[in-house]
Amino acid sequence: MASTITTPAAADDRVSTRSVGARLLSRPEIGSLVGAAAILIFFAIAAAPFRDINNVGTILYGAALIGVMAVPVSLLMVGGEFDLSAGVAVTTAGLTAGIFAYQFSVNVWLAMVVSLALALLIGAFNGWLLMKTGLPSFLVTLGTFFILQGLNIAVTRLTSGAVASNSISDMDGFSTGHAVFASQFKLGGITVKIIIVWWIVFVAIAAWFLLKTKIGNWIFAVGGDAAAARAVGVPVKRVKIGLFMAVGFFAWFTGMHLLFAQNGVVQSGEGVGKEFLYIIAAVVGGCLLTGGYGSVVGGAVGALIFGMVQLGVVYAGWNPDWFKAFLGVMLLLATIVNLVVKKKAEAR
Amino acid sequence: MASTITTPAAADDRVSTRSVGARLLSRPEIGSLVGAAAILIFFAIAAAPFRDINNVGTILYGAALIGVMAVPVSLLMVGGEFDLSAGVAVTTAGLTAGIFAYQFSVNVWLAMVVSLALALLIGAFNGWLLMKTGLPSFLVTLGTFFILQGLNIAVTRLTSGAVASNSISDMDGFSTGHAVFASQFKLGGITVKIIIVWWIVFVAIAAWFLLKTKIGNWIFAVGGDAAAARAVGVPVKRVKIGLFMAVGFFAWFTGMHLLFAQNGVVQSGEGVGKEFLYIIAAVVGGCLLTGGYGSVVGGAVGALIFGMVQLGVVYAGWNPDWFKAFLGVMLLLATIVNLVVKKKAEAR
Amino acid sequence: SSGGKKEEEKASGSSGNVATTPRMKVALITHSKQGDTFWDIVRRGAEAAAQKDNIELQYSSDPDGAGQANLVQTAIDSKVDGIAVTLNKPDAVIPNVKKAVAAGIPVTVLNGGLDTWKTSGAIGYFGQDERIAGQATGEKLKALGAKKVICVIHEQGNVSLEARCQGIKDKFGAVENLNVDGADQPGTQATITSKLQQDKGADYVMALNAGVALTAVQAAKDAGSSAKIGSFDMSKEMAKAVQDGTVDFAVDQQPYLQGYLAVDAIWLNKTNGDTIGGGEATLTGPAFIDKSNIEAVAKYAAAGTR
Amino acid sequence: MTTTSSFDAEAAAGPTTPVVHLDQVGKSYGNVNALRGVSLAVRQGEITCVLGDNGAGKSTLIKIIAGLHEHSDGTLSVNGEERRFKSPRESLDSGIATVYQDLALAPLMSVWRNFFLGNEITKGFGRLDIRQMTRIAQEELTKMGISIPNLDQPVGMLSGGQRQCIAIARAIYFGAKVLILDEPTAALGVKQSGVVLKYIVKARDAGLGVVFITHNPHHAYLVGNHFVVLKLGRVALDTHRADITLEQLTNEMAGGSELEALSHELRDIDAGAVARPVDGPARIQSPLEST
Amino acid sequence: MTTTSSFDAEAAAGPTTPVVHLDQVGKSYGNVNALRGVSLAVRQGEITCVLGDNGAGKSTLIKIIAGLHEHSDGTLSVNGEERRFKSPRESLDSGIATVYQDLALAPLMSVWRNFFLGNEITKGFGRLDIRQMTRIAQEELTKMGISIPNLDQPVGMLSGGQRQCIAIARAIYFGAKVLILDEPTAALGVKQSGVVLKYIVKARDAGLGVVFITHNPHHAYLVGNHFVVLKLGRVALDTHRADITLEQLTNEMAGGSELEALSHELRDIDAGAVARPVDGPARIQSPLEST
Ligand SMILES: Nc1ncnc2c1ncn2[C@@H]1O[C@H](COP(=O)(O)OP(=O)(O)OP(=O)(O)O)[C@@H](O)[C@H]1O
Ligand SMILES: Nc1ncnc2c1ncn2[C@@H]1O[C@H](COP(=O)(O)OP(=O)(O)OP(=O)(O)O)[C@@H](O)[C@H]1O
Ligand SMILES: [Mg+2]
Ligand SMILES: [Mg+2]
Repeated sequence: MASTITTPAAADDRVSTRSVGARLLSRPEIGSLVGAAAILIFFAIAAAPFRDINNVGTILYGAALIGVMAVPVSLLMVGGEFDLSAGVAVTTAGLTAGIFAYQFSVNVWLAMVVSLALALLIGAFNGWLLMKTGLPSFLVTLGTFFILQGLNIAVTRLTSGAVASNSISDMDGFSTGHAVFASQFKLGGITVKIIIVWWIVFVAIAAWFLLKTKIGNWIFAVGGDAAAARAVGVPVKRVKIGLFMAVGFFAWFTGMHLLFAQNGVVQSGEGVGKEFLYIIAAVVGGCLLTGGYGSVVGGAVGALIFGMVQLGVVYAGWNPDWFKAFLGVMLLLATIVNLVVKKKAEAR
Repeated sequence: MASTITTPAAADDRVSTRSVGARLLSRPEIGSLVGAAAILIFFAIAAAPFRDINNVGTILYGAALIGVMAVPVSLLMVGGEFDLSAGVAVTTAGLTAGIFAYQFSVNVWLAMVVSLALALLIGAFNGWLLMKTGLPSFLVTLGTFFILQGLNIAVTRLTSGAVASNSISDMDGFSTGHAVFASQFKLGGITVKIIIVWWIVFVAIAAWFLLKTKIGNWIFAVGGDAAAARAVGVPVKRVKIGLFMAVGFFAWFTGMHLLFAQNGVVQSGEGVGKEFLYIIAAVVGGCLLTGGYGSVVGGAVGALIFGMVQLGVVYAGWNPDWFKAFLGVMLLLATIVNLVVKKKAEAR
Repeated sequence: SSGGKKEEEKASGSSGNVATTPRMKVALITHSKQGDTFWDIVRRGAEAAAQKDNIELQYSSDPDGAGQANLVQTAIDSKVDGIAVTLNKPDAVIPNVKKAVAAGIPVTVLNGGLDTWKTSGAIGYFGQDERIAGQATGEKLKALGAKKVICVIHEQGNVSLEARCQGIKDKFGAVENLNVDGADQPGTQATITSKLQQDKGADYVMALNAGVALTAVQAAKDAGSSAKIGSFDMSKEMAKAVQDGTVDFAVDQQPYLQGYLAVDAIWLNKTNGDTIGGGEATLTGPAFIDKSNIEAVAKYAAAGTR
Repeated sequence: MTTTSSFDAEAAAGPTTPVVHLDQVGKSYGNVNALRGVSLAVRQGEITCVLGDNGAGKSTLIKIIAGLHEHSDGTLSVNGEERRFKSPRESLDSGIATVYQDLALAPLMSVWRNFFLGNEITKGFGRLDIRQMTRIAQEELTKMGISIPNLDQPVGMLSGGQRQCIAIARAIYFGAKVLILDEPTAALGVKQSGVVLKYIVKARDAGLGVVFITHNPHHAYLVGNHFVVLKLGRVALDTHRADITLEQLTNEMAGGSELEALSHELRDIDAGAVARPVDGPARIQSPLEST
Repeated sequence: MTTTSSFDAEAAAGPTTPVVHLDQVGKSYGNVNALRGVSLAVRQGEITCVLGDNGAGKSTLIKIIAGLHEHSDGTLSVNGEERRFKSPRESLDSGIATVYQDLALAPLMSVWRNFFLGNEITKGFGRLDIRQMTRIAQEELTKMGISIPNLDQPVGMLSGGQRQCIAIARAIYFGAKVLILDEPTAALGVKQSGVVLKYIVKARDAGLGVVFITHNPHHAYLVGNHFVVLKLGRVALDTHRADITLEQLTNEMAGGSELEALSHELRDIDAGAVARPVDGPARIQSPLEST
């Protein structure tokens, strides 16, 4: 019987080089970017006002309202956790500032600091309880969700006697707060709300933070395999608590926008259900629900897709009864485009 | 240097025997059972009407409205997936039967069969799309959720001209349908709605099915590690599609209950948000969100906890402003009790 | 610091006499979501009546039909002396209302259920006919010279809201509905803005509650549209907006009255055998409030009772 | 490369016919070509050892036979019939049982449930015969010489070797015509390894075709009839036991002369001596660096 | 058992002092007592081999030293000071680096991110020095003799041996005073195993204390100074290299006479012969059954 011995090449020649394009395509957010482009083109054809450059401001505003919170929610999801209380925490932050300023007749900025402290505390509590009990974050934050939702209404009614906080629009510090959180300016023909600028800044910082810093590396690790991360010395608890506090910070920021954009009044029942929009943005943008994979830019693109679809249906003037059905089909299409792109990228 | 060689016992003497109690305690649903007992005792003390045996029927009915759907949702969660469209699918099923019977003036039972076919089809579609695209079930069923929500309203308005379906209470087959899905009877002093009986039957069958049959074994496997399950020859796709179809079946059943309990009329906007109650019931009952672990009985107990808290607060006559806050605290307490019990059980 | 609570405390309320009839328990069960201003005013009216009549009021709500029905059952279980209930989802709730009536509990209906309350065996109805209110609004819009109206529905699938828009359409014609999420003000704002950008011909936005109306004002500004805003329902901020002229008019159905009468009717029935309305519906609206008559209403709105 | 032609000739003249036959099979993961032009024959009553460096493509090769991945090029035939497995089920149904390197166990499921996963014993209506399954699993594991206190324990709590044993016992119990083992002895103790090797020989004697992947040339040489060495995704050696010695085989596996130097060096080190500890941590040089 | 007393005497007289010292340590998982009364000393400049059957408790033992689990009984001291590690960070900060049997890699993260996880190189403000980390990871892996085409690849896509090498290279690179390796050579090829063994010796020569867990008595005897055999959670043997031969050690590991019989049997089997294939699948008997 014959035996054949061949000497193989010493170097590993199995890897064909990948084009720059192919490498770009394998980034988590690229799929959703292509999905966003598809939606953009679709509505640009289907809806005339969508093409009007002056309306870009409206669309971006719709996206930014979800997008700002999608930033920490994406980070949190990469870190392997959920926060169901994120939506009502926004309202809690807004109410706290409004009620505190009104009840104690203090400068609005002081009330904002108090509100920030509370928002961070809520985040820290979520994170601490999660790590302490080892319960899934779904349950822990569900508890906080209900508690905050209840407190929002109960405390507002106790203090203002109604279900909305009293207006603080005539109080000291309101106008400066308004300038920072809810002003707008003209750029060419476009009216740009300042929250859009903030959103872009936040996305840039958070994306850099996730990919290029040590703690960003830890976030990937605690989401991908918390046991492994712990074994190599990553402070899993502190990272997770920090992530929840980041959600708290952004909830505060969004809450301040609401407070100042709505003339100093916050409705206590708002925010319920918003948490899912944030999660949807993150998932559409390519974050894995199970953690360890995703990107901040993806979350932003997810918010953009959601915002475009939501307003695009209105711009197209379609029968509003079908609105949700359109929304569903569009979302499915966007994510399927996302998927196709990813598969293509992997095959190269 | 001395070396010591000892001959160890040949048999493995490291395992101390566990008492029957300890072994019982390690079942996934026991923790939630203890939580449920704690809530029961709490409200029995705090709310007088809660103690009245005659009111058991009301509480169980509140639980059954969530509990019936919690059965397949628990199974699905053990199988590693979510279904966000489960809530609106119930409405879709009810509407389909109502609209079909009315529009074509056919026997209600025929319309029910059509509705069942549609409900199963929706489940199959969810499962098929999931397996085909490899997208997370969160996204796929989110798409279906929006689509169904839109269709419910749009089609109802197209056919009935209003946002509720036309009543079919005077049509052939309504009374027998009512007897099967929405009748009630007296048992001692308690008025028992028949859906409670169905619920118990479903829980028993599904629990047996999950623990004692081949397919039940496969459900655990596809949820625990789909890749491993596939490697040993489990038909992962068929199991998952089957699970989504089970959700479809129970959505149909719940939809029929609503149809017959509400005098043959279904509101097209209902059902939104219910999907989370089902998921909450399953998670409170000890199912792992990540799949592979959980029980049907646990899901039922989760629904019971939720139902008890919801009505207990009303029976106690507490200020409804605080309702959600109570609910949150109760849920957290129930799950923490659950956890403590589990830890105790493991330490024995 | 200016404004704030100190400013408000300069004006304060008063309290009236309390009835000496035996203590009663009455349940008010609505289909409202939590944190809604309209329902807050309803509840306030009911509480005022309860206080006056020495009644313990138990308020509960569930937007889900089957859930609301079960709340009626819990009220029966709790052996209340009367039930005030909304019948916006009549087919779901009426069976249990009938049970309550059969158990000898007087029931009043408020806000929704104009067509069905009699079949339920209730002793009275307090609310407006939404379709008629819509039609009246349609007439008013015609009189104001509107050309194209956007009717903003803040809860898709809600019967009353749909009826209002339908009523406007009956009398006015050029009406387009727009769905928004009432629990999301900024999102609502963006959606209305985009609608106004899309439909340049729209010159009136009809909001169906006060919060949406105020948001629509901002949205029209954002869209650079000259569309005017009309609204249903009152609130403190709404009164101010009508005064300022940013909102053209509001259709008031007097929710305070609905809550008040629904509870008071039970008390009168229990203590004196009365039935308000004499077996017919008692309409609490519509009343149009605009610049001409706002002064009379504004101070009550500020107190949260209008 | 002359592998294929010699291979065909061998197949024609050989004492047994190949149950599984791979011809010029290739497999790429995206831009990594993990296998290229690999031919292999698995015969009944023969043990085929697949050897090779880390990352050479051994696991990829057996995953193709097991139906876990589809091959990109070439053909795979079972019993002379060309096949393209869409799922492991099809491979299993052709009588091929596999022990995967990553074991394919569901960590949260109990030992007996894992053992019978996909091959449950039922008593009609799909009802599980739990008593019997527990008994068999216990027996089979005892035969392998490991003791697992409680078969209801989730597999995730077991030690690495215990898990390995479950995967092997399962494949052996259900193996019908072909048994594939991917580094089965890697995590095993001396005794358990011995048992597994004996099992492999017994399986061969019972007429099964066996594919045995290992990094241990001693193990391979002890039981193998036929050796295939993979290097960077290609077949570098394909020979019968009669034509090679243990030393040659080891050489082939480890890349020849390099290893020689290494093992000499290792032998030079006096392991008995205890070095003077230096103060604080010191940088460790690579053994491959010039020392 | 006289282990402890002899041990204390030894510690007093020994040439080096123990860096890590376990005294009568026990650990139970629920109702499983995985370790009972285990004493062990890890000295600088010495290689301590921990041997034993599957499930004997080796991994449990090192997890205690690594800070992954807390012990239930007994004491653990590092540099003479009693410690109770609450987290692996504390153990790492005491200069103890560990290669876990399950590797502790995040599958979705790239190779270089895993390599430096928890020990990232930064250039101020927590900014990662990606270029340098990629370079070092590449160098260290090349030194181990494995080639990974693309360091940006997620670890989950690598072969078993490639993953093992990353875990080892990382521990060696960051190891300061004590290096613990749990079956590091299990998934490795001959060449890579040789490299790892040499690394272990080099680490010892650099003054580190090494704990080496393996199932391969040849590997153990080649490099070990000190052997501890665990059986069912207890220390069954604790001896110095000078006092034991390879045969004795193998005997101790495998449970004595049993193995003898086994290896004889195996040698009796003529692996070269090809058996007549029987028709259809046949039941395979356990090698432990009477044949
Ligand atoms: N988390 C856990 N929960 C319960 N039991 C456990 C757990 N981890 C390990 N065990 C049990 O403890 C015993 C010792 O396990 P350990 O992993 O230490 O063995 P080992 O000596 O490393 O074995 P191997 O050589 O197979 O890796 C085993 O019986 C195992 O089943
Ligand atoms: N899913 C995958 N995606 C991309 N590359 C992969 C994938 N699986 C394996 N590879 C690559 O293919 C090559 C061969 O891997 P394989 O697992 O077959 O090696 P192996 O010979 O089994 O190695 P070991 O002895 O270490 O187990 C490796 O370079 C590996 O990185
Ligand atoms: Mg391999
Ligand atoms: Mg181990």
